[in-house]
Amino acid sequence: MPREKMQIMVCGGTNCSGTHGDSVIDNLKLEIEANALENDIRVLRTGCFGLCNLGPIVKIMPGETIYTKVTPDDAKEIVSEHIMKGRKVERLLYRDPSSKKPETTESELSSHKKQLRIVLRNCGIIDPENIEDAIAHDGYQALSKVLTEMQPLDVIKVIKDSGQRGRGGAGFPTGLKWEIAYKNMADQKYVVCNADEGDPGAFMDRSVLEGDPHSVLEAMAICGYSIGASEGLIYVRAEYPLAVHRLKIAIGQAREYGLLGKNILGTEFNFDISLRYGAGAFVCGEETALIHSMEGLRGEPTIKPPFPAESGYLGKPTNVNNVETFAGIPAIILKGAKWYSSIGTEKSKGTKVFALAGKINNVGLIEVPMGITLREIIYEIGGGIRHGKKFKAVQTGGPSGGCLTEKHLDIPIDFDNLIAAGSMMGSGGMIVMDEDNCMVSVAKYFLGFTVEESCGKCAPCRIGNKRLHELLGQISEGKAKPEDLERLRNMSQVIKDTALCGLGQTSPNPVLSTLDNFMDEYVAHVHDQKCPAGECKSLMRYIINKDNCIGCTACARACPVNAISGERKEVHFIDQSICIKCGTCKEKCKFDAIFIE
Amino acid sequence: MKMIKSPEELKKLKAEATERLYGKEKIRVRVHMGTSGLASGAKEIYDFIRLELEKRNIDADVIGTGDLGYSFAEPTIEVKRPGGNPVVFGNVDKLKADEIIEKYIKSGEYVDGILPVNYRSIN
Amino acid sequence: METVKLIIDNKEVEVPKGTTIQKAAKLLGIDIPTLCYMDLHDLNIENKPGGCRICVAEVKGRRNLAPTCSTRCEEGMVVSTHTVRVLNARRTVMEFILSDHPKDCLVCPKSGNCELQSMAHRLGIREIPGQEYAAMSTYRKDFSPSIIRDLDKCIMCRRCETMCNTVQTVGALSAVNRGFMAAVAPAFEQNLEFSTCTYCGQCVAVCPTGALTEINHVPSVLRALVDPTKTVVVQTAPAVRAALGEEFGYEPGTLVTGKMVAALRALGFKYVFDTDFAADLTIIEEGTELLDRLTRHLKGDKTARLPILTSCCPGWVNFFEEYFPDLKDVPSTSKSPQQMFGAIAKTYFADILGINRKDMVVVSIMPCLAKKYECQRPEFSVDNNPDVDFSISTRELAAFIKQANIDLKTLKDEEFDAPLGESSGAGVIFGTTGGVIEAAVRTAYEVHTGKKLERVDFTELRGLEGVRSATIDFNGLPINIGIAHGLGNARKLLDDVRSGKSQFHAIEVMACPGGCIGGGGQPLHHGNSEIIKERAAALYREDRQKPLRKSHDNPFIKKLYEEFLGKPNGEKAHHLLHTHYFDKKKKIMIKQ
Amino acid sequence: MSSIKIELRKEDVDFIKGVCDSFKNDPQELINVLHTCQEHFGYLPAEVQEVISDNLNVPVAKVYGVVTFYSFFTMTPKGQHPISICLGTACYVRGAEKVLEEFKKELGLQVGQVTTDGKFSLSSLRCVGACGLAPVVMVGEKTYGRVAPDDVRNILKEYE
Repeated sequence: MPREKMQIMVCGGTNCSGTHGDSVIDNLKLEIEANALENDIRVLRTGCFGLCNLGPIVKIMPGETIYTKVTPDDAKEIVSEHIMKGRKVERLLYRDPSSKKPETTESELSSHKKQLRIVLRNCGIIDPENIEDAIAHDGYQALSKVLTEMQPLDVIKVIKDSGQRGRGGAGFPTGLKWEIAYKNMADQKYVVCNADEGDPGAFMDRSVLEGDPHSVLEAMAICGYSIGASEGLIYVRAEYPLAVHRLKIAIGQAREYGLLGKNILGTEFNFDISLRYGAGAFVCGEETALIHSMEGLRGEPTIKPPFPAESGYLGKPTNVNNVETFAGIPAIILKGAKWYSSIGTEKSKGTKVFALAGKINNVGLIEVPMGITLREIIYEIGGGIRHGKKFKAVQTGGPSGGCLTEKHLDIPIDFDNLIAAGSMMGSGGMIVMDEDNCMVSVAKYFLGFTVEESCGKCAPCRIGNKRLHELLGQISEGKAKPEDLERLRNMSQVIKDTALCGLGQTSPNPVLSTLDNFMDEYVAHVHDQKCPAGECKSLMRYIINKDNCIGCTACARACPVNAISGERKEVHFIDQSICIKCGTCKEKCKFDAIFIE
Repeated sequence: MKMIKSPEELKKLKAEATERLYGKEKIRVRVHMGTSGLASGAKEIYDFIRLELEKRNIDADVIGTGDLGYSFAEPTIEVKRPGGNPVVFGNVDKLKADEIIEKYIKSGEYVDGILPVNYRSIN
Repeated sequence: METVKLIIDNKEVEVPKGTTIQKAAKLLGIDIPTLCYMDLHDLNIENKPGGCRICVAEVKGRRNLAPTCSTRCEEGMVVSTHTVRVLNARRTVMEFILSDHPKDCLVCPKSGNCELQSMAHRLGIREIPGQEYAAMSTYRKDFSPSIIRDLDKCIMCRRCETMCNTVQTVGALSAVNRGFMAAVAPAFEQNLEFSTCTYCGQCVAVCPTGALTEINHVPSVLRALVDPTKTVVVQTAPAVRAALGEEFGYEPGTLVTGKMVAALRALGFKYVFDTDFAADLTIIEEGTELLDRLTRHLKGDKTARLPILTSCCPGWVNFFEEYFPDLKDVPSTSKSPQQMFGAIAKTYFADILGINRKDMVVVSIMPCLAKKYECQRPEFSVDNNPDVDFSISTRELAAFIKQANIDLKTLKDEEFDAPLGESSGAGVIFGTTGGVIEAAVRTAYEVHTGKKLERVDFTELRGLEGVRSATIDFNGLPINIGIAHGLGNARKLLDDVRSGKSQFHAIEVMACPGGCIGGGGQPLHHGNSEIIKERAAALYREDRQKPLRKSHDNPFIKKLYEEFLGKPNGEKAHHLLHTHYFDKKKKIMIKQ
Repeated sequence: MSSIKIELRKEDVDFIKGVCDSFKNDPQELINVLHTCQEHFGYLPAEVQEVISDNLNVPVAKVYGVVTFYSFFTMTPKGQHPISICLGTACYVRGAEKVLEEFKKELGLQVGQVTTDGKFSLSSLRCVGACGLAPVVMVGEKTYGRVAPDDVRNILKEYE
């Protein structure tokens, strides 16, 4: 193998808006050319190192030297010192504030990385269709430990002490839930894994099931052992065919290896898992609805109490946790409650997986310790807002959550802080919005979702949300009256107060939180008939700029509804009463004469 | 049937599996093939790499895994050369895959599109 | 019993653990409104979907409002049922419900008797904001032979679904669709006619709005009454007299037999007869059939199937034709009293009058909606002329009387006409669960043993329990009797018959909970099962007051056999008074 | 009274019976049975529901109630090339609605409809989980990422 060429990697590039990576690259290349080294040294642009607070990062291979906070002006010194003379540029190395010791390699710096993978530890690493790969990565070791070294109550104590809270949305302490199910005596109990991830824009459960199904199976067995259940069911969306496929394989292999079934690992413990399929109903994420659905019924929620832990699937005590909750359990068992509870905030322990999406550069799945700020997530992990636009809001908790704004960027994210800020953790969807997103439209979008997904059982959700959606429609069309804003708030409050299940009770959150944070936008729609973000079609007006229009007639010919009139070589005019705001004229105009008001 | 009948047997299997899968230093390629990866064409890349490595007589393990989470850069693949750290490449199409094989796999020369590990893991 | 103490609207109350807030409040005289909740306590029927959210109240320390119909009382709970927050929420939710409800109250068949309308009044709703752009969930109207479905008026209280599934196990109705378009409907939102519906009408009986109502036959009756070429004869079922008064402000359980007869005469019916007469006739036929099968069975005749099942309830007949067609030779072949009456009226009585059956119109007043379908069955007509032309419900009769400016309260009692108006007490108790079999026992006992009954009241056959059984000693021969009311209960007994486990000799089945007194055509009980109990008591009262208590003692029945029918179960009786049943289970055909 | 006769081919009836048998005719398995039948028939026509109802001993009204509750089940056949536009949040904020509008315009269809020649059907769905590729369109099994309204015509051309 030929000797490795020297290579310089610079983070950022097209995706990163937070640093001046581009100029660093340019300057490095100039320096290299100036020294006629372009045949020996390559400069590469890479993705994010996850060290944005130290960025831009320059990494030099071989040797893995990492320079932090590199400015374009530093290029010269890096080339002349490190490349040409093999001497590290000391001042660009990161120094730990306490020890003052320079840290030179990526692995030394890794503690500065914002993400910590516990739940996603095996995702993208193991072959999910090969149980031995899972076993090679500590798979089923926690189950083995539990079955041979621990009593059910010991396991429950570990989970309780770890402080883990359910990742499904509401954040109920997992250990406490197990304890209740443990205490309810019955001849049969059930462990249910809620894999009906319905929150639009959230895909963490799917990734776990596709990337590391054995963690979930193992955790369910641990739960079964703890609460005294011998049967487990996974309620998984039928829209996740790959997850279903890999789950089937995983269950089959686990049975083949005796890790599910009778006398697991030679003990008295029996546990098996079967699959139940969801069929496209968001409300089935709610425990009672999910249980009805598993029983072959319409997935309508029922009033709690009785809770599933008392009377769940087939009327038996049932413990329901979601995928992400389960996936974290084996790590907690193996590494201990103390380790887990050292991560996160006082009341929210451990890590949380978020699905970053929307107007952000690095769309994807991230796993971060509780207590991280939105600013860190958006700018240091997410690579900032796309196209350098201005950040406006983040919707967390999907249709049940609310939006967080500029002023929330620095609060530590945990269950309670999000609720205090008018949103919620939900399943972990994080949709980033920029200045072009109209918040009235966003609220309307989520209400549209709730209206479509409402089961129809209770009046506030069935009819109330429809009315909310309609009123938001009126607002976005500029047809609402000033007093309607008060009505919007009252309806929202009443729905929150009276709806039957979690879906209904949280459905007005997007409205309430946008009312709280973006009242000015609502007012603009209602009082001025204007959409500040320019998203609400019916409030848009395409207007011809007299100074630029040369009367080429291109727009008039393209207009599908003949709303544009004007003689050749004369200024044209758009009849607003006919215009359907399709935007064709603006596209066709070569003279920038058409603008939107 | 590979029934594991005791915790000891599980430990033993773990050791065996680790040896079997990771014991030998060779080129290992992971193609991230979750739904998101597949939707961006990961399966084609997987097939391409397998075929091409065989054609070019390169002894390597090619493994399909779940997604790594880098949705913005999919499809992504990870290449580990003997003795080296795993390197993840993003936005891999056939052209890029060919370049990765020719440059990185064959001679350790980096190519554009590297996605550094941006997280810590308990693994 | 473990109890808990709590405070509701500043008043302390102690209730058994598990009691709901709503029930605890009732003990304090606090009536928390609700639209969906229904508790027919004595019949063991409860509908508690927690869907209307009208009954909400504030519970100290709770984040949101609590639905009191389903929230259990807890020790130390502090509940407020009329704070500003609660009242605002209740009104707003009511506005939501009304915003998706047609505003045609003035012409709605339920007007004045509608729980939604009363609730709007009670909550003081004066406007429904946002109506200009509020979409309505609209559906196709469905007219079946008995029931009209107008789902635009459905408020998803799910009472009908509970009745149709949990109580009746008919399964014709289910919640369908979801969200705003959710409603309760038959499969594929087809017409009820094509479903497994038995027309028992229990859905109509509990519907709080005008979503489910009966087909109105009053206009047709009116047309017949004014037609000079027609002789219009009316028959009134036993349960009607015990409930009609409720529509005119009488206490539940008031018997208005005489006033009803007077009103019918005032309406222009030429002959006012009593279905009870036909009930007596039914007993003779059914009782004879029972004894015949019993004797043959005792002699070892394998073709004599036991138990015999009563067949006077049309909802029940529809039910077993749909679900137990394999057992269709088990029920008695005797027609129902309504149809026996029609058959006799249009033959025997038409002969007496010397008129053609085509010139006679037989109208029945029934507590029942299935009777509307029954009288339209083709086997109950001769040359397309039905034995019974129209069947109207107790409710329709009340409306008819009101429309005709008749003040029922001031009417003097009048007597039924002869010969088809005379009846025994046995015919009267047909209207309540257990009544038919008690009537049959009174006759069968005397016929079988040749002895006179010392005790006419078989109290062991009475009551409201869903499934009852008793053994009656027929002079050394123990006769096992089963009784079921409500089709779900009937199904249990039928399953036993099917599997051969049944030990009964005779089983009485009434489709409606409580029997005919709780029929789908009766004045609405609005969820108060006391009313049904009172009606039953009234029928037993009338029975006791009758000079004749046994069907075979009815002199006009005797005369009918002597002059016209010949022997019970004889050839003529068989031709006129018996029927046969059909397999109505849906068939899956194989395409060739 | 339910006196309508329904007609199915024998092999279809046998298939459904087989499916129900494989789930031990357990009414609790209704949703699994429906999934399997929809996979086989492509949709769940009334006849199929009747046979399922008969075998599982669940009132057909309840079967229909379940079918209409879950958006995954459909009673109308899909087109030869079913087109689904993801309207999940990520796709929505990146303009999926405009893409949907374009498909509607190009095909002259509303969501839930099939073209008269049976070639295309149009549906929207919530999040296929390819948020990195938003907005996402699926035609059959094939996924198209980062679709702009301008791409719509070209996508359709592939299937002509």
